[in-house]
Amino acid sequence: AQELMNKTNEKCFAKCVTKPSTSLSGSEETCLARCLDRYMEAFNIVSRSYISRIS
Amino acid sequence: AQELMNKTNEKCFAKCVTKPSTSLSGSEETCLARCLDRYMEAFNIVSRSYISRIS
Amino acid sequence: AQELMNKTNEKCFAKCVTKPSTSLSGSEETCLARCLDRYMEAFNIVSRSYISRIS
Amino acid sequence: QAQARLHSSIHMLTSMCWDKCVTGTPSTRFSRSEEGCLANCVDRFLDTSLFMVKKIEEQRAQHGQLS
Amino acid sequence: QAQARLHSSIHMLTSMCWDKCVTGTPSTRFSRSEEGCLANCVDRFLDTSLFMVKKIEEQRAQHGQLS
Amino acid sequence: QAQARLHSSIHMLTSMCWDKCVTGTPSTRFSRSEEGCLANCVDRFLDTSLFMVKKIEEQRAQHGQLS
Repeated sequence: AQELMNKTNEKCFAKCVTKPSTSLSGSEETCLARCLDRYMEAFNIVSRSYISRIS
Repeated sequence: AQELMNKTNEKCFAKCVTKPSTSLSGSEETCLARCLDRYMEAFNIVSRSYISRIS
Repeated sequence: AQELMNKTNEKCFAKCVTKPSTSLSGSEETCLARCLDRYMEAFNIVSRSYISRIS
Repeated sequence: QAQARLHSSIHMLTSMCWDKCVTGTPSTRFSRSEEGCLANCVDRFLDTSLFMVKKIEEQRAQHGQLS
Repeated sequence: QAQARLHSSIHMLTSMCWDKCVTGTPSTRFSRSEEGCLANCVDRFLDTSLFMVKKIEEQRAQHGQLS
Repeated sequence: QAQARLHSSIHMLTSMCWDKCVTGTPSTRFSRSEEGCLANCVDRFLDTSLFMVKKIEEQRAQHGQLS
């Protein structure tokens, strides 16, 4: 779970905080919240595909 | 040899399969076959340069 | 210190030597010298921010 | 240990397929093309690995015949 | 060992913030926007980590209420 | 162990020089510019490392004189 959080933070910071300023803006926080949900969804899609393929 | 295959797969998938669909297309397979040959060639060029420089 | 040098070489080669030719040109060397100073400066800015935040 | 390798493969594939398939700003759901890309990404990557192994074995067989 | 983790975090953050903030050819000094970006990059990355943890805890609490 | 370090350097250099030099779709042979770039990439990377060490030693010597 730690590695999943590290990857999510890294990918979502890269996507949502393109010009770091003196605080996170509202639109950056909206982007981060959606990105968190989408990365978890992608992780689930990938896990299902991979496990069904190698089983 | 395992690491060379892993790297080749990663680089060639990135280059040749830009929009993964329901199967590998003929043009994707052509690209992959050429990419495999070119990556091996690049590996040989780099190995020769590096070994002759450090010897 | 070894890891800092490795990272600096990697980042500055990527930025300054875009088309490797038969020797480093004068403008590539100027770029590399500036890049070295800027990467060290960035490392110091990041270290200060990180240490003051986690203290 | 097999468990650790499995997890590490899934993290690598998620990261790679995310970069390939999710190109826009994250929305409340994936677009149809992002979803299709993600669903196919793992299978095509594994197909790619098998294809590469097959090509290498073909080349070895050819070289064997020539020698 | 804590020292090693600290160094590894600083190297990771320097590399990431360099790629995000320093986009032009290196000059004799950082531009004002590069300097501001670098100065804020670490703090916003750590804010991002905290924000993500908070979101996950909110979602867990909601799921708890529903069950 | 020296063997392992040698292999790891060659893999790192191949990956880096591939990304820098091979920008188009793979063809049946490298273009002249791709081939030249690959042939020079390792040597210029090693030149870069030596240049950086020289610069750092110059700076240390200068600081030594000033103090």
